[in-house]
Amino acid sequence: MTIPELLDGLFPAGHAVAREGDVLAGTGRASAGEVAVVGIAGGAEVGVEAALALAGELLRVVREAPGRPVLALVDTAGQRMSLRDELLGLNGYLGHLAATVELARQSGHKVVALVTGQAVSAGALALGFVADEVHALEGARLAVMALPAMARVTKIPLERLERLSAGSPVLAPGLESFVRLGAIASIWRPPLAPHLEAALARPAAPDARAALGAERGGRTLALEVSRRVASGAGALPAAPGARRVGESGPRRGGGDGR
Amino acid sequence: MSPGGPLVPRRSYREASARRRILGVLDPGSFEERLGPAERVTSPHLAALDQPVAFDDGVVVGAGTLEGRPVLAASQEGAFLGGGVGEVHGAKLAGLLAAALRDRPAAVLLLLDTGGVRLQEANAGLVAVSEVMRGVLAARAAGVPVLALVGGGWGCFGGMGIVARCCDAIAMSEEGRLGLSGPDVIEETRGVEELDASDRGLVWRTYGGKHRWLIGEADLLVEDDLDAFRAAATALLGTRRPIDLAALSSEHALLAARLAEHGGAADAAAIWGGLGVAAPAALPLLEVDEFLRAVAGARRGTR
Amino acid sequence: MERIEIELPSGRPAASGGGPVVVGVVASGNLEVLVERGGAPDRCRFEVSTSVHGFGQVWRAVLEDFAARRAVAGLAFSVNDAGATPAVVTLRLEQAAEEFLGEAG
Amino acid sequence: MSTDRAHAWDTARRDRAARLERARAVAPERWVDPERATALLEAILRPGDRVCVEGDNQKQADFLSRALARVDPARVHDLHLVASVLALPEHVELFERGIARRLDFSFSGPQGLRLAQLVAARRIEIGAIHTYLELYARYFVDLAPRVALVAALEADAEGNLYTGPNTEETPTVIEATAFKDGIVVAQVDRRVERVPRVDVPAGWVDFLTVAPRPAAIEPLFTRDPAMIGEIQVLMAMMVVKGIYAEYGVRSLNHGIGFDSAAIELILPTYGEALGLRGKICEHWAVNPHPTLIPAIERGFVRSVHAFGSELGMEAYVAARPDVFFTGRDGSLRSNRALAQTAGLYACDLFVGSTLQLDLAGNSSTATASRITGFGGAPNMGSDARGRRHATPAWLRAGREAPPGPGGIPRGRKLVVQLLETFREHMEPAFVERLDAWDLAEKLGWELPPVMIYGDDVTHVVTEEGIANLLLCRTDEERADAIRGVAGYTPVGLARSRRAVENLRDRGIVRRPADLGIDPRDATRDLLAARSVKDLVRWSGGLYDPPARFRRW
Repeated sequence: MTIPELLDGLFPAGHAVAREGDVLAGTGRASAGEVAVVGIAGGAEVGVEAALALAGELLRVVREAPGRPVLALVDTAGQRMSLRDELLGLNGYLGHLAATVELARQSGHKVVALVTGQAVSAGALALGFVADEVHALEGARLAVMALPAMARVTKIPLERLERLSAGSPVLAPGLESFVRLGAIASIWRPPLAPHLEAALARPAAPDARAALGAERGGRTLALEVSRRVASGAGALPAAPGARRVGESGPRRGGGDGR
Repeated sequence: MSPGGPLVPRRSYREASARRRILGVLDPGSFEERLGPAERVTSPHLAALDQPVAFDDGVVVGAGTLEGRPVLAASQEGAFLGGGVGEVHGAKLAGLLAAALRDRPAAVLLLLDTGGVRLQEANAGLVAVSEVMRGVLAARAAGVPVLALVGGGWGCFGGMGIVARCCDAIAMSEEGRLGLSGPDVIEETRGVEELDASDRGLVWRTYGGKHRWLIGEADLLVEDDLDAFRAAATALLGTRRPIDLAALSSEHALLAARLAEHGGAADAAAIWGGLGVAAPAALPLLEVDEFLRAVAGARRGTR
Repeated sequence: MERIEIELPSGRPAASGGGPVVVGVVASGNLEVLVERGGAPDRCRFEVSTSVHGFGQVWRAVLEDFAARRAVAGLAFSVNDAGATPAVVTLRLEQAAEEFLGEAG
Repeated sequence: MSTDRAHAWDTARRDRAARLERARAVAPERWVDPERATALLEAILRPGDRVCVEGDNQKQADFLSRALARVDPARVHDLHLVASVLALPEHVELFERGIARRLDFSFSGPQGLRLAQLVAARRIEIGAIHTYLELYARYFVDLAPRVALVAALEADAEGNLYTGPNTEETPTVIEATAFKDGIVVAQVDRRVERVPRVDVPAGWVDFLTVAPRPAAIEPLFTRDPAMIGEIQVLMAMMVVKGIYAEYGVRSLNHGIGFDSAAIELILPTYGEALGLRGKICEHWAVNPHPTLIPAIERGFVRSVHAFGSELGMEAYVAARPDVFFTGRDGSLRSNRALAQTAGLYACDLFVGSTLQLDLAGNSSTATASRITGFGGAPNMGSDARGRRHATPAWLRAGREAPPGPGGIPRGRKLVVQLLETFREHMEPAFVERLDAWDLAEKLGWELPPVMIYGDDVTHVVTEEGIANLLLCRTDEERADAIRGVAGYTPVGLARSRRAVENLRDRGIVRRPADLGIDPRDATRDLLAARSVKDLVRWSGGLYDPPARFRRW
């Protein structure tokens, strides 16, 4: 689906969304009024420029269009991996982007994210995964990392990872996994406009993804663990002055960042 | 005979375990752990990969006091699976942040030591990191400061590198590193020409505390010492970075200026030179106090 | 993972010890030991989970020596091991017992 | 008896002249364009020549090695390579391409696996794996090189060489070649007006070329204190208290393991607390280990003679001439042959690690698939039977050893093997039979490559304790003593508890508790430096570690 086709489907009443590089910004017309559209397109890698542009657009919406709901379109292959982006502090730019999403939320903007193509790792985190609701188009491709790369980093043989990931929403890349984990609230199939209208109509609510993941059987522990910690249960008095706790030198382990 | 060096070794924060760090940062005897190791809430996803579990899933969370003020705190164990965030690990962090909304402590302290998402349970980890991110932002929006301490052996990378910058403030040692894509990942995907991960001088110039502090990514630069981190956490207790249009607009201006001024820099030393530091090549070797004197006035930052 | 469970006779410790204690970390070549009260008053209990297979005999020998050397009856030791050598295992068990029982143990 | 008047007594000299004549077409001057280095070698080499390629375990004549690897095998083949260290891929390439066929060497480190494969495929004939001193000695007896390819830091127009801190074995190789009518080719990093000091006079060098890149030097002796674990600290405590203090060891050599680095790092803390400053560890035959800095700064170390230098230590060494041997230019003077001799004859003690130790105390780093050879350990880890000067440590060791014939008093070198009972991945370090036997059988060698022979070893130290082999009187006792510190390895588990307790009563086996050491005190807090940055701090900023060791 091309971007114009997508926008036509979401906003049959009209839209004016400009694409500059890989960044989308503009408005669409829904039945309840104007919707601000921001997004990353074309499966682009998110670097400092894109992160800053998206944050700038969100700040503009908050400043100039109080209360206007926001639709965040996500199609990214992940963060841009380069020395330059790291030197400049790409994590800081993305943290700023996430904070602007929060500002929008706090300022009364409903924020709906829609994964339209790829959503890989950190590229998707700061825009899509901090929205009030996250949905995905049918056929969207979500992943942390491709399995061969994961095999290299974790030093677990690829065949084994492939075998284990077959039935495991926790390991297997793909939309279905993220639906079961509760990360994706629903899959949107054409006609798209009714999905969007319904999402915009729902009042914003606290993060319910852990509950959704438990309900769908994708995450069996997250909700319970989080609740137990939040309620202060399971307190263990620490040993006073614990000393000589064994440590080891730094070693290579798993992680999406290192 | 010249006494020559630090005969009494400092209590290195970097070398300490997650547990020793949290006990060392909080008031002695004040820490009450939640869902501690004896509860044995471990990762259900590791056995299939023949990976050993940890009784606390690599993160210590609970409540305590700092200079008598109630705080919630979490401490990641970088030595266990690179401090990676999995389902349980992430849920403990998310639960702690949820508790902050109710308990309204003086601050939430995040002692971060992590490579990001735990790849052994990748999808659940990614979702958990995003939940932690929302949790941090929600706590801040509710008026509870969230402070990040970065000084562990793994540094703070991946999605958790973004989480750190969603906090009100970051205290960092030079040894602690902060970034999104770590050096190994960049070398692996883009090749050694882009970044030679074995060039540790380059790695620390890029990700280390001094650079992060100079460009305004970190708020306090401290020695690699448990007491120094405790003092930093105490000093940051009152720090708030409100999530409002004014604050985010000035942050935006800072980031835009950084990109405009240093977007063409090929190395951190060039950025330091651009910031007006007289002898940028000498910075890495300076102790924190000497460093702060040498770069006085050069730091960019909104705070 | 390989699991080893074993109960061994041991001496009664002088101190009774406090709440659960954990020492060590699960990192390559290292292990964590969790000590709690548990088991019969004249025996100690070990539950080991290790990523290195085929060393059950070595574990048994290490644990037997430890239970014979240290008075740790009435205690339960749970171990998550990531390939620690017997030297490191012994050291962690000693540290764990000391931390649980205090210097008197 | 008649003399053959027609016999020529200067064939080698005439052969040398003929080669130099042939080289003139390629290299009219002694300074040769680096691009013509291969052509030069083709001109001066003949099939079957014995060639020495300088490869110390640090400095490598890497440019000339590459040039040699590019010669036409039709013109230059079946060379006999003599080299102390075979570390570069180009060295192995010589054999793969048929340029060289026979090899006499000491150490192969990183190329150990390929070397074993080539030997198995009969592409290399190995004469012998030597100790360093043994190989150098043979350069002057039956292995004098026809051509030597060496590396120096600088040379002046005339050809005087400055080898700088990493002099290592350059003078030895050149001596053996130049004075037996061989040809010496040197690669230098820089051509200068005037060298800071003349390490090799121009008259001993035939050709020089400026290498496009500085000669490769490996920081082999840098051990990051961050990687030292508690068990290594424990073993270091036992060595300091149970051996150094006990015997009053004043002169010594250390291996390059993390365990011996741990010893160096607890001298200013644990050693000082025991009141040992000025009583032990004063004179060293050792490279400038960065982990030695705190002990130097605290006044433990009075002198260091070095085999080679260590990257990053240049300024520190230059600023401590009372401790190190330095030239008039201020920089370190190292000399591998002399330091090996010093380690063999003038040191009371050697401490080193190994991969495997058998019940007789024989040690080896060879595995069935790898030919690693020996570093400096075998020379320094052997009793110098020719030694005549007495020191308290040497005499005491001699008194503990079984008496010699006729009861003549005689001392003994202390040779300490320091090893954890299990290596990484639970590989037992104690074995009934060394893998070296399998390697020798596989390759048809007469001698299994033993690094240190059991009859030279005086002490075995593990995390479990110290076995004093000097005090053992029978082979059975030695085996029991070794089993007594072999922990939970199959060798250790096969011990007789009663035999071990008997040895403990006699002080042959000593546990940490017997030495007054509580293993729980063995923490990293005892390390005077816990990071490379701490070492820089100790050095007052003079130590400049290579990038890979930085965390700043």
